[in-house]
Amino acid sequence: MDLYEYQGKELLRQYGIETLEGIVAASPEEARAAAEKLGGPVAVKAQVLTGGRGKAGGIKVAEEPEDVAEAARQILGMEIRGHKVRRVLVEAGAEIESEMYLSIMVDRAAKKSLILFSTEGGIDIEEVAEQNPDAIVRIYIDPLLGLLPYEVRELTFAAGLEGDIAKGVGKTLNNLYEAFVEGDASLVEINPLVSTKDGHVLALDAKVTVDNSSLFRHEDIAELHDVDVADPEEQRALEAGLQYVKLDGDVGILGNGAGLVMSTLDVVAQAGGEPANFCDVGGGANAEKIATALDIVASNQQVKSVLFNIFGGITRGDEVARGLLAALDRSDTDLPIVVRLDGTNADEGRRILAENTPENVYTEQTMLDAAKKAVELVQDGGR
Amino acid sequence: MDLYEYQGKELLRQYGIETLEGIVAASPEEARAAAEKLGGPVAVKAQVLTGGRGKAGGIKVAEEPEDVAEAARQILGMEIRGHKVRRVLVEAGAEIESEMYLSIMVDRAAKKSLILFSTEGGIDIEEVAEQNPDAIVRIYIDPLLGLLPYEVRELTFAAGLEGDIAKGVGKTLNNLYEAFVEGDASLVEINPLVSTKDGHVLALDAKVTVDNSSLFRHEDIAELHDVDVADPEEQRALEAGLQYVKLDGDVGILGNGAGLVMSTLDVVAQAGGEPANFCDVGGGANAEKIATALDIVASNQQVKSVLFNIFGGITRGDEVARGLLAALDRSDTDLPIVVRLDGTNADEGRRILAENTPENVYTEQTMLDAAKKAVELVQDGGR
Amino acid sequence: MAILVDDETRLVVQGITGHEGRFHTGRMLESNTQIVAGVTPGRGGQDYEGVPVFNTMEEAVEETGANTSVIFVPAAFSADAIFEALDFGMQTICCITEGVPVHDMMRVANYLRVKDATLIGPNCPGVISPDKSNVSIMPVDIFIPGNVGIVSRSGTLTYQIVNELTQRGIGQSTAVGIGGDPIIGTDFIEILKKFEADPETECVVMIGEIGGNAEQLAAEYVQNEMRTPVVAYIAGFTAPEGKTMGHAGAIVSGGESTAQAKSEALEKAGIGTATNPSEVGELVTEILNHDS
Amino acid sequence: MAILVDDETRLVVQGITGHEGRFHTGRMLESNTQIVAGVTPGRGGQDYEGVPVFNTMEEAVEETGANTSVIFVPAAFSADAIFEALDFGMQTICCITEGVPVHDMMRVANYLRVKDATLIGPNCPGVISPDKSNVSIMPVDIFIPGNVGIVSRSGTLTYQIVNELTQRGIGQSTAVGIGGDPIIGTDFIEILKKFEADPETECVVMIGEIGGNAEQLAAEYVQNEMRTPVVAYIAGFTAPEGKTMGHAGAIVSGGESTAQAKSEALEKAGIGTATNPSEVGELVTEILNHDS
Repeated sequence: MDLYEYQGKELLRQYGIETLEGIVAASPEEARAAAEKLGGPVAVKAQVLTGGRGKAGGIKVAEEPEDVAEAARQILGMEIRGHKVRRVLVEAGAEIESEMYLSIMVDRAAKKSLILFSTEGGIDIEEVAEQNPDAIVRIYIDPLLGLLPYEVRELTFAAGLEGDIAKGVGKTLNNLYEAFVEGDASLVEINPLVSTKDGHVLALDAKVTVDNSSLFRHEDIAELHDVDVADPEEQRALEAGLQYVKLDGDVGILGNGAGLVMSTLDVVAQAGGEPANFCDVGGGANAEKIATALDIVASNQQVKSVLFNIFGGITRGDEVARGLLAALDRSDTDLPIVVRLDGTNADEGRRILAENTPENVYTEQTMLDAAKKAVELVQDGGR
Repeated sequence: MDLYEYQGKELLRQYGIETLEGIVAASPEEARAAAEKLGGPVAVKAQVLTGGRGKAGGIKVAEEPEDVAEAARQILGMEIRGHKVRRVLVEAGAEIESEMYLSIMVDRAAKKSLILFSTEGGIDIEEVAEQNPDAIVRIYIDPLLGLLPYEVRELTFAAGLEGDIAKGVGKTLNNLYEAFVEGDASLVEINPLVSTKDGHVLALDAKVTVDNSSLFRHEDIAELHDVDVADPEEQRALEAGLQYVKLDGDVGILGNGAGLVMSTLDVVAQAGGEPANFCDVGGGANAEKIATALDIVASNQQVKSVLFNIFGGITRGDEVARGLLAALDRSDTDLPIVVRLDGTNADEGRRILAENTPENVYTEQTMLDAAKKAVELVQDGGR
Repeated sequence: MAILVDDETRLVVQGITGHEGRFHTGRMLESNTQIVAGVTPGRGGQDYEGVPVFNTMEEAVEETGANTSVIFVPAAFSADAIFEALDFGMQTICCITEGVPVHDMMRVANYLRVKDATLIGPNCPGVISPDKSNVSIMPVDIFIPGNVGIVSRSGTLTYQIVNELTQRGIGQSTAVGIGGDPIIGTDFIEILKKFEADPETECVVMIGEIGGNAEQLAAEYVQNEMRTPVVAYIAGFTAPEGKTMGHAGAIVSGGESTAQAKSEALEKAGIGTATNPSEVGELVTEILNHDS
Repeated sequence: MAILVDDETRLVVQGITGHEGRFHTGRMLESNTQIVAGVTPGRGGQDYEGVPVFNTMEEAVEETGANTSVIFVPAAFSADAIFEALDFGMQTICCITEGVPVHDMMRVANYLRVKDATLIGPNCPGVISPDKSNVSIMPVDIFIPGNVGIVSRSGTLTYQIVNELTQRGIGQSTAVGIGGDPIIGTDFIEILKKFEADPETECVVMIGEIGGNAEQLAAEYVQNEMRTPVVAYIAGFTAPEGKTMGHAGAIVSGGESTAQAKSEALEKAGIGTATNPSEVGELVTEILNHDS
């Protein structure tokens, strides 16, 4: 779960990391009031769960409350990489001396936490990694030991930091590591981490991703989940316990099991089609769940045909076939649906389907044939 | 560093462990006031850094304030295993249902923390270990993982606990482990840990030993160090940076290095003598320190002769000899002193000593001869 | 022979009295797995389908000589269950549970380094050595014994591919679902090593997906250290960046983690890489025919 | 040959610019130890007696290829220094510092299990292989090269006993002071193993004292696993219960930790046990004469 900048900063502040004073505003009026309260020049920053807002015009600096309100007016409602801006963070100014980069993430291969630091902050760290890899300090942290004092020194010395900045960065790192572990984050990123003319080190931005699996022990964070920004279809799928990701194509795809569905998308693409979504209905043959999944997929107006790829494992093919028929019964979609059923008791399942399928349902024996058929149906005009 | 019961309990309370309400008293009057404040029957408990106070009459129960004052009068000033009682803890009563034992210590061989628990509490755990070893549950804790939930269950199930007692013991164990680690203790022991009729689990006694080496990060605990109970000679040695332990014999022993001094004690005992003390003056040839050590050893009126066993290592024998002479010069003891000097440049050192020794100083070439000489001198009447 | 589980497997089911635990214990018993014990704190002394239930792993191991465990306890308690299994000497541990916090798993994975044990999962279907032992939630009916080892990050995709093999009459030595989470106990390489050391395994199928770079590391290992031929399949070519595709670990988060990059690394290492599940069957058939 | 330190030793001194660090660096240089680097945070770029000083172990190891470290940093920072030395690949680490908190050492000792390294100490005099390498604060002048290995919990007592040997013309392969703290990196057994594997060591002297039961465990090891003869000496027969005799670890806290109990265990294991330091020399002489 990704946190907005203002939420991430709130978490960092709880762990003693300095930030600028800021107020969230959902309207130009609120932004004006915030500017008046803060005084002086402020930054008006779009709150969106994506990068690149600076380039997209999602950050503006203004001094007069009227100008701040105007800036907020321009930013609110903007779309940045498909994310609509519904709030801005109005943040006090600072006299910045240098911009740095600091992040901690879970490193899968090492099975440790990985700290990245660079004195080249404020820009995309991947650009730094490409153009000047030596400018990035990498330190792996053993979770059983935690962040050791020598590792903090390692970072500050390797980066060539001295004096107050070295101390400030060291302190921030200790605090950030604590936030990372106690907050069950999979990523915490401060870009830029800045030093100010008066010797402070503060987080000018904050990107925090909290491990979804940990939310049971972070009720406060779980509550931040911002339901109304999610795609309405994705939201409905979430509530139904379905794994659903919307894509840009026209072949709706359903299946049981994440790997099998991913593979189905690939096979459809190889057959010349464009998947409209990823939808994993999970195990079992719950007619209710399958019907909901079908409805969600069908509600995407771009979808012209649907491929339902099922591998009967523990749930036998005959049961799956019956569940599917019940689901088709409930669903009132007229989309052409290609069903491919394989695995345990597949023959019996196929027989049941063959005897009862509605007109808009086609059955195929293999994944490849099913994919071809679904693509063909789109080319034939679909629904 | 050992904490008194009342100090140990204060630490345990900081970590959420329940105890009875108690007030420390240094006089019968304070004890009476404490009893009045607490109301009902109370226990008056000698505060001493040794075990066996119960058998020695150091714990009395009384109800009327007058009787409490009288109990305190009897206990204050008592000597328990050589420890004078200067304070009592006046503690409220409780309706006890069962007595258990719980401790955590550093296990040297395993290099882990070791938890001991028994439902047979209130008595010496070593007796339980001998008579009914199966009644003790042992659990080793990896310091890098900390106490895991399954280990708590392991303990309560193995001990056959159920319901509220299992919960209370589990909670106490979690809290005690936290106190043990954060308090840098080498031992925390609750004997007895009791369950009460109203379902509470509380610490009726507390024995806490804090690792001396950790005191730099526990200023609050270091402040508790109760200087005036220490033996005055041991106290003076501590202040001079000497390792000194008083014993019962009549041969005073000094040397450089803990192992060598221990060995010297043994050799003296083998020669038929009785060591009066252990005194390690450490490395170097600091005349000041040696003189202080000599004074401390000589101030013990039981001492009849002194053996000074030096192995010149990094500090060469000649330097040691000069330091020793300077120290003898400053010290005005007339005790017979046997000096044995060996190691680097020992010959030169011995030559210097031979040329300058006062009348009461004898030199020997080997540890064995030196020990024999020191014992002989005692038998000859010493000083 | 087989790897990880076989005739010697004496299984304890941690979380045997829960819904999933009960269901899959029944299935594993049906496929003749030697389930010697179950553990559920507070349920000691009961039994389930003739399997005695204990309060703790210590008791279970002492009383039954269990050497392998499978974990069905809820995600919040899974790491604790794994530590308990490790501390009482389990050689193989399959954690089926989905949704174990990633920081819990980092601790577990680093503790594993001091233990001589193999943890499979979490969020995995388990391990099956057909006709020998089934420590999994996989559909046992689609497997037949044979000489192809399977190692996979995905469940149903494994079934799909096993089915392709079985339909061609090609049996399996052991199938290992290593799990779809970002931090797992055992990566491809450790399993490949075991297959390489297993005289019964003549060919290995490795099933990967987007996320991380475990496939690249495995490719390097196969190229440098393995004599047993390997066939690979990677899912997720059409996955967009930044979206989790079902598995917590299946997310494209950088150049290395795309299916494209993995596939290229595998081919560069000389590993036959199928473009769809069916082709896996074809490639394996070729290898086995060529060898015989 | 020798154990732990020898001609190949490339030493880095952690805490080289402190009082103790400077003093003993000078002494070790005098005895021709190859000191390739020093580390003191904030002093990088300086040098001490020609030894370059670095801010971090990483730099020191990268620049100089150090493989061994000796630690003189204050007790509060010693565990951190040990972790740093371990993480940058030191094979042997001698922590001389006294007064390292016991909980710090428990963490270090358990982390050591995942590292292929030997930590000697803390609160120890270090390791010396006469005429080869001196990574210690021991008086080098009393040592001569030879075939007797020494392993000891005590400093000056070791010197006393080494002196007894040297005066009899008996040289030493390596002398290891394992330290007098309750939790140390390496116990008797690990050192005995190394001596057993060292063809140059013909006899080992083991010097123990009150506290713990390391001597008993060692006795068992010697009896069951060692061919090299061992002579033992234990100090502290006259120590009273509950009093710390100088070393933090030298305290009688139960039946097993007395000198009596240790001595009995050693003799029961057939290990010649001297009653005083002089007798150690006699027993070793007997063994060497008997062997030759």
